Amino acid sequence: MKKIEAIIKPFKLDELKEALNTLGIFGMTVSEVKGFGRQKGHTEVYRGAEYEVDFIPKVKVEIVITEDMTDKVVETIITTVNSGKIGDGKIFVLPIDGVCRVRTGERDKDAI
Amino acid sequence: MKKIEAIIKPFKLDELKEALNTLGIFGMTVSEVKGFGRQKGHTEVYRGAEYEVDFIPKVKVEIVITEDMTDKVVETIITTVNSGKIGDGKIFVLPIDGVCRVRTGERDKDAI
Amino acid sequence: MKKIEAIIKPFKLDELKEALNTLGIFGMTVSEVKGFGRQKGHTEVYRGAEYEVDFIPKVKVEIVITEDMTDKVVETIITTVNSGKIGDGKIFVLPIDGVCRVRTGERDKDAI
Amino acid sequence: MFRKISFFALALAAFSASPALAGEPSVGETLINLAYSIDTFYFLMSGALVMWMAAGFAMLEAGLVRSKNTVEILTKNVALYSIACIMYMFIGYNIMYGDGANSFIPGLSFWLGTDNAVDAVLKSGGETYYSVMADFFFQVVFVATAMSIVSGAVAERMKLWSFLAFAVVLTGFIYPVEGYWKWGGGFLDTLGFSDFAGSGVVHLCGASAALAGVLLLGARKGKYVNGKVKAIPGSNLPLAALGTFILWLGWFGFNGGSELKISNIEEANAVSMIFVNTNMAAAGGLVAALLLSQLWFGKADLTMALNGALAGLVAITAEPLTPTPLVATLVGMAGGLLVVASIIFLDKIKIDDPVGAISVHGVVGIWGLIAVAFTNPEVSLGAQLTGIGVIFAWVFGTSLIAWSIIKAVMGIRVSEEEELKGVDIHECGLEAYPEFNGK
Amino acid sequence: MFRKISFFALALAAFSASPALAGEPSVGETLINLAYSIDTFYFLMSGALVMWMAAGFAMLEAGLVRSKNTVEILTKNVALYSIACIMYMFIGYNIMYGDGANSFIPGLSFWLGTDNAVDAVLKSGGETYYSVMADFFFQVVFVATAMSIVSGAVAERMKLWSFLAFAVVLTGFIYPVEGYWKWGGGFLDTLGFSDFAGSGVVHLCGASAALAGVLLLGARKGKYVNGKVKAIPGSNLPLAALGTFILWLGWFGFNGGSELKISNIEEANAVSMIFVNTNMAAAGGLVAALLLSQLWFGKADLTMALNGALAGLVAITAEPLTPTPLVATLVGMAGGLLVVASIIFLDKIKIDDPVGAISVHGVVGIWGLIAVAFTNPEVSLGAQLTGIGVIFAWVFGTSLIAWSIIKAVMGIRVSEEEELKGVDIHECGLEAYPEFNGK
Amino acid sequence: MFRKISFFALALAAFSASPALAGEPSVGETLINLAYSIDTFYFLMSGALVMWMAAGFAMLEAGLVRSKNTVEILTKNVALYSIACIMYMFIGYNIMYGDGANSFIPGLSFWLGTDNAVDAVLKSGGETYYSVMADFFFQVVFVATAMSIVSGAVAERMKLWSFLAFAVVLTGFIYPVEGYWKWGGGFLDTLGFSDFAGSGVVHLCGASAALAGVLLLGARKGKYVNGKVKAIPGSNLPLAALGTFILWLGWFGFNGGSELKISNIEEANAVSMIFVNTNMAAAGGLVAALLLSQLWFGKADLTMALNGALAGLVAITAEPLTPTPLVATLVGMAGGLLVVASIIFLDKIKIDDPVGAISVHGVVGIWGLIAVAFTNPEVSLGAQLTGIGVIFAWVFGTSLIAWSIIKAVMGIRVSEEEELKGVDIHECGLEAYPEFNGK
Ligand SMILES: Nc1ncnc2c1ncn2[C@@H]1O[C@H](COP(=O)(O)OP(=O)(O)O)[C@@H](O)[C@H]1O
Ligand SMILES: Nc1ncnc2c1ncn2[C@@H]1O[C@H](COP(=O)(O)OP(=O)(O)O)[C@@H](O)[C@H]1O
Ligand SMILES: Nc1ncnc2c1ncn2[C@@H]1O[C@H](COP(=O)(O)OP(=O)(O)O)[C@@H](O)[C@H]1O
Repeated sequence: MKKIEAIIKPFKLDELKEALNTLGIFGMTVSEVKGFGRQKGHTEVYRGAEYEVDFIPKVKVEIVITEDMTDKVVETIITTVNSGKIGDGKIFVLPIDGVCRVRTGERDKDAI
Repeated sequence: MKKIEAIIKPFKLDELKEALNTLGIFGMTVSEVKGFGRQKGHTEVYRGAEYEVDFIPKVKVEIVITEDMTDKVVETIITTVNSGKIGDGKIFVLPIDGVCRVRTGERDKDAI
Repeated sequence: MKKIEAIIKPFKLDELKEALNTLGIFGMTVSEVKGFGRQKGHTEVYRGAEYEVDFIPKVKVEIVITEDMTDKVVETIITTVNSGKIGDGKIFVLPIDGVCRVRTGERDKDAI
Repeated sequence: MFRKISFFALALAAFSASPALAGEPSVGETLINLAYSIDTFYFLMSGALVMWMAAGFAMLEAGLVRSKNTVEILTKNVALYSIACIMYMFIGYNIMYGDGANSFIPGLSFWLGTDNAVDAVLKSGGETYYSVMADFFFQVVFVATAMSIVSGAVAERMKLWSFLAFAVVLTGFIYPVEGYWKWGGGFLDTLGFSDFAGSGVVHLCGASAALAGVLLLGARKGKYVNGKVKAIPGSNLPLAALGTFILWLGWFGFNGGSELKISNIEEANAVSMIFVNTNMAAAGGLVAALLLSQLWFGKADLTMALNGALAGLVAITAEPLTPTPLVATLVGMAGGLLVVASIIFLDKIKIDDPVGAISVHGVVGIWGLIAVAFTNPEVSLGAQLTGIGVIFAWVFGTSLIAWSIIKAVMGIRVSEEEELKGVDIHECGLEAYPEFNGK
Repeated sequence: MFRKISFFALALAAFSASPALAGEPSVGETLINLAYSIDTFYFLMSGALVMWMAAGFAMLEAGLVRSKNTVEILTKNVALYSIACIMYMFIGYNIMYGDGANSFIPGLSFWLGTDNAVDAVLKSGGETYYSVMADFFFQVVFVATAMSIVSGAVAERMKLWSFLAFAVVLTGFIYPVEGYWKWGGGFLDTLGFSDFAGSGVVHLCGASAALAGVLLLGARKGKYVNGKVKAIPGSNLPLAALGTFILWLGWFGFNGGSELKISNIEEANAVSMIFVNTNMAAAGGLVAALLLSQLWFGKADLTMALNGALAGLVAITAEPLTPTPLVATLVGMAGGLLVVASIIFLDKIKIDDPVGAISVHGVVGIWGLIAVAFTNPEVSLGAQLTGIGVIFAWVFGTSLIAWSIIKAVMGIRVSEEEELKGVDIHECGLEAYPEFNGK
Repeated sequence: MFRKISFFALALAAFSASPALAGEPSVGETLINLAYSIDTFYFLMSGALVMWMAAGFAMLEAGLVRSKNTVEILTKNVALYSIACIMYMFIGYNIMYGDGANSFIPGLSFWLGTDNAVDAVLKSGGETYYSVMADFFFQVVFVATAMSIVSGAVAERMKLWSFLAFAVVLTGFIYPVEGYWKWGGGFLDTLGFSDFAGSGVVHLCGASAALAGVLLLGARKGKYVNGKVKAIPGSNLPLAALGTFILWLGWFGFNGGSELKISNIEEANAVSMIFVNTNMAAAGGLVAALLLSQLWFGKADLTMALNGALAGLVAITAEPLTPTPLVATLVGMAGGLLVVASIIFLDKIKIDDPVGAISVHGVVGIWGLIAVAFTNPEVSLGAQLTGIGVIFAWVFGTSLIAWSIIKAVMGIRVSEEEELKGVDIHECGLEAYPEFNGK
């Protein structure tokens, strides 16, 4: 099993969610993060003093899936959230040793 | 070493914390996330327009432990946060290559 | 490739960011977390009733890098955020199977 | 400007000092006209300030509950004010100030009558000295205040519509009846019970109804866990501070307006003294509560200080005229100390009052009424205790019955799961701060 | 105290009842002095309450937009109020109340004149009965109110400076002209159109200008997605509730002050009746809207209830004096029901109004004006409909032109990316809540 | 209603125009009664508005500090107001308005005296024309205002109890003494220094005390980092905007009430002019500051606009009566431009004032006092400069001593770690927004 972590632009979340549903993926965990990368922040002035808004609001989507789904999911993410603009985000694929559904105690594949 | 990520219902956090303490685990990192899975959100009406509250507030607990503790910890999590209700959450076990305590520079086991 | 997760004290973030830039690392993802470890929280009184502020605000910095950078990065983090005080934080090194830049579809090394 | 001119006819009919015009009133009549307008205007301004207190309660309560229960408490506050106005106009005002059957049983009639006729006022030689409608406006905001007290105490767990059902009963029946006993000239007034602006009639009333509700309702989930009292911090303290400032301001109308007249030197002096004493009592209460919480808990608990200011205000409300400003400050300080102790005590006996309403308005209201016996020579302790007993017994008793019926019919408490998720989403379908991560 | 003494000279020159002093005015003159001061003071207090409404609109709108657009809406609100004051002083007041060329074309002059001379007032025998400056103060806050209505409707997408440019036009020209037609004694007044405190002149005016702006501007991105209406929840509901309470309070000055006189028994009674009716209409509107949303949507939508209270206030503004409190409550209730329906309807036809300003002030304003024909026997439905038509046609037409010119010159809508990121950072360089994670 | 009747005795003793009753006062006496009640009522309403400013300062400051320091600034604001009331009643009022030893050294006595006796007032023929208690109420809210100015400037780093200790000294001694020099009839008044409502006595006073505190205290950690000025954004801008609106409203009482009399035509006109000028100056200041920040920084900085409005208010406070509304607008505009420049300048010289209090109340207060020399022909620039020098020297000097003593005894600055974690948890044990992730 793999865990996919995608850092995307916040307003793309709904689209991505729907795209994943169509793939038959219904589980995911989302959190608000601040991103920093090629897409630099901008400088603003507050009461005459400059300050950098250098962390850009992003959303991190975590999806645990079975190995075989990995490529499909990555592709889907790219095609849905890609706008060709800088700051579109990154996708990380991490190995997972085990999954467990708390409610039932089911493990691994059955737990996803 | 392993990293356990547990997605649980927010109000279960205190119980879980105490349960883990009794296991001799005192370190953990917690963050607020929004969950999406079997447990669907609900539709609400705001000024006559429907909107889906489809991401459910969850808490993500990250615990880094030594390999041997893994099963004990997973068991503990299940028994404490399981309510048999949908949305109880998930547990993910991830491999970890290394740990380091910033203060002392200690590594791996000693750093946990 | 590796993913470095560092749990640090919030006010150290700017310093760390600059330190990493000098290392030639420009990409990172940051999120607000609450920490629990040796550094215990404190008890406060609200309207006469005690309550524990036992989760301490921390910042989690996630940096994906190429294997060879790992030690340099870990060292940098330690030297910059270490204050010798309890609660300085932890660094976790996780394996990563793949990285992908959404905008271009570039993979792995090129995507970082 | 045309707009002005269009009122001349009216204007002159009633008042003119220019010999050039016909049918002008005598100087004496003109003086009555002026005094009448001054007292009526003073009454309206006072009423507007008291109406503003509704906003104060709303902000205070919204600041002291958790964010997941904020929308619902706001809804309760705006709705209870509106219901109070409608019920009091429909029947309450007439029960309270109509001709009663006897000094115990008030009369019953509906809607509002007409205002004073000019001739009647002139004939009265100034005995009838302000508008009936202005009086109604001033009175209606008082009943809303009483009901506002209840919402805070039962916050975060009571069903919205059950609460509003109770609002109908309290504002239309429970409050007007005890109001009749005192301000309507009933037996409490006859036996010399003294309550200038309503430490008893308004504040103790609200607190007694709240207590009955809380007892039936029980504590919030997680407030008392195996013997320990858990803190449930308010979600937005600036709102709580704002609410307190609003109440402080509104109280000048609450007490100041209760003098009912300002159009001569004595009355003007009296109203001024009331403003000063009201302000000093609040200041004393705040300082006392702040110091006490610093000494007791080791921290300067803002929420206790705010409750202290309100306690000072409630304490002085029973008699803001006779004490000197120094004495008023002391009365307020005592209230401030008392409210902190009372909040701790109520928690000890597991009476869960998220905003401290029962302590502020009930316990301190009683203190205020007792204090009158010491600050006003003409008032006896006996009469005060009787009044306290009667008001508490009546309001607590009838409220208990009303709450029980509502509980039986529609239930009064939200389900455990709804309480966990927060009543906002369940009752109102909204979140107070949808964009911020609430815990 | 010295400070007092320093005013004696002044004081006595004008008024003294002590025979010990020379050159004292006659009793008749003194009576005129007193009445003049009472009416002026009442006017100033009313104006202050209406000024406070500017804060109400600011809080209401800040509460109902998303956090990323909050600073900008606050900036618009404080700036539009200031611009309204300057433009109305510069030219608006004179257009509205100066000597017009005829009943259609107002006169043109600049700045404010001098106040009433004491002799003139005394000679007038009380016909001139309050300060011109007090009148200006009362009038200027009205134009600010009209403009405040616009900001809410075009929120979250209109450029800051384009909006302020429009504010200059509306407060300096569009509003004063239609104001002249009615309150300045123009043709609308002559033909018997009745609008006591401005359901039409102020509220319908603001709503018509808003509608024109919204039509040119279009809906917020993501509001109407392939045929479905998407909810965009307000970010801070306690602010919205506070804003409504502020408006409710301010409205006592808005309607109560519009009686323009209080210094005799009839007038004092009239103002009192207006206070009561204003309050009852708001209460009725709130309850009606709350019940309707519970029945219709299954939830007690606080934002609808708040709009309901405002609807009740707008509805009664056209005639707060003649109805009985019961009738006023019903007029308000009708407004409360209407506003909910109107909000849903406007969404259906894709007119995006984030705060419901067009429904509250426009649709319900029209209802209020029509209702006058039924609550005030002297008013004809025809005259009311004519007035509604004229005001809407004038304001909507001129606004459409003004907005179009501004659009052509500087554009009126922010770029799609700016809208996405929020206008705060782009227009003001600030975030409203920089420390909290906004979505 | 019984409640009314119970006041007849009182009422009639003092005033009756009905020939049917015995012992009635003469028409002349009745006129004095009415005028006295009007002026007293006007005074009380003005005082209530000024009291409301305390809420304005609290909200403004709570909005401009970081969330981790919000509870503590709220606590300081409610506590300083209370302390000011107690200290001023205890000793301050007597120092300021009692019989002084000479024009430099005020007298010393305690508590408040009694109010005017009816006979005395009647005998004075109206020279004594309002309640002493009303005067105290109006005066006490002024000293609270002066102290409120200090809290903002030293925010986010000063110890709570050290600050409150200073509040005792300023409100009980420093302010009353310089107040005596001007409004108490001391030498500043004698030499023709003119300060209508307190640009100097109140605002410059507060700013001077604040400056002394800031110099001893130093800047917030992280404000000036190796030569660069870092922005520390306020955490809740809607609160800041609300606070400004509250202050704007309250200022009508601050300036309007300082005319001290309204009961005749001239005075009523004067108060009206003051209302208009106060409003215009604020509007001018806001627009000027908004435009300047747009041109200078490229963004419409809301916080600068808000400071601009306050600057306009402070600037006009020294003389709101003599200028025309147009001139008042310009005086305000100059204040608005000045405040922006001053804020930037103070940052350049590393004087860290989180809310801009020193610029708004000090720098612009001086501008306001100087402007009087140009708007009021009777006032000389020399006298104004002397007054400015004396007030600044006295307040700054005594404050520096007071702060130093407090620093030596209990320290004035929180530890670096406490500052880092935020003073709320450390001083008050609470968080302002415990449920939201603050940075
Ligand atoms: N090395 C990295 N480690 C962790 N997160 C990263 C890294 N590089 C980029 N990110 C995340 O991806 C987001 C987008 O990356 P960025 O370089 O700005 O755009 P792009 O991927 O289009 O070049 C960043 O805001 C950051 O959150
Ligand atoms: N495939 C997944 N990847 C990541 N997170 C998941 C996944 N499936 C579920 N989750 C997380 O677990 C939570 C509970 O899962 P859910 O399916 O709702 O309940 P249950 O586990 O009882 O079936 C979800 O809210 C989501 O946060
Ligand atoms: N076993 C663990 N798993 C996950 N996070 C941990 C663990 N131990 C510590 N942390 C994180 O590291 C932070 C610092 O650890 P702590 O023990 O408090 O200080 P120190 O590392 O200096 O001993 C904690 O607040 C927590 O967020």
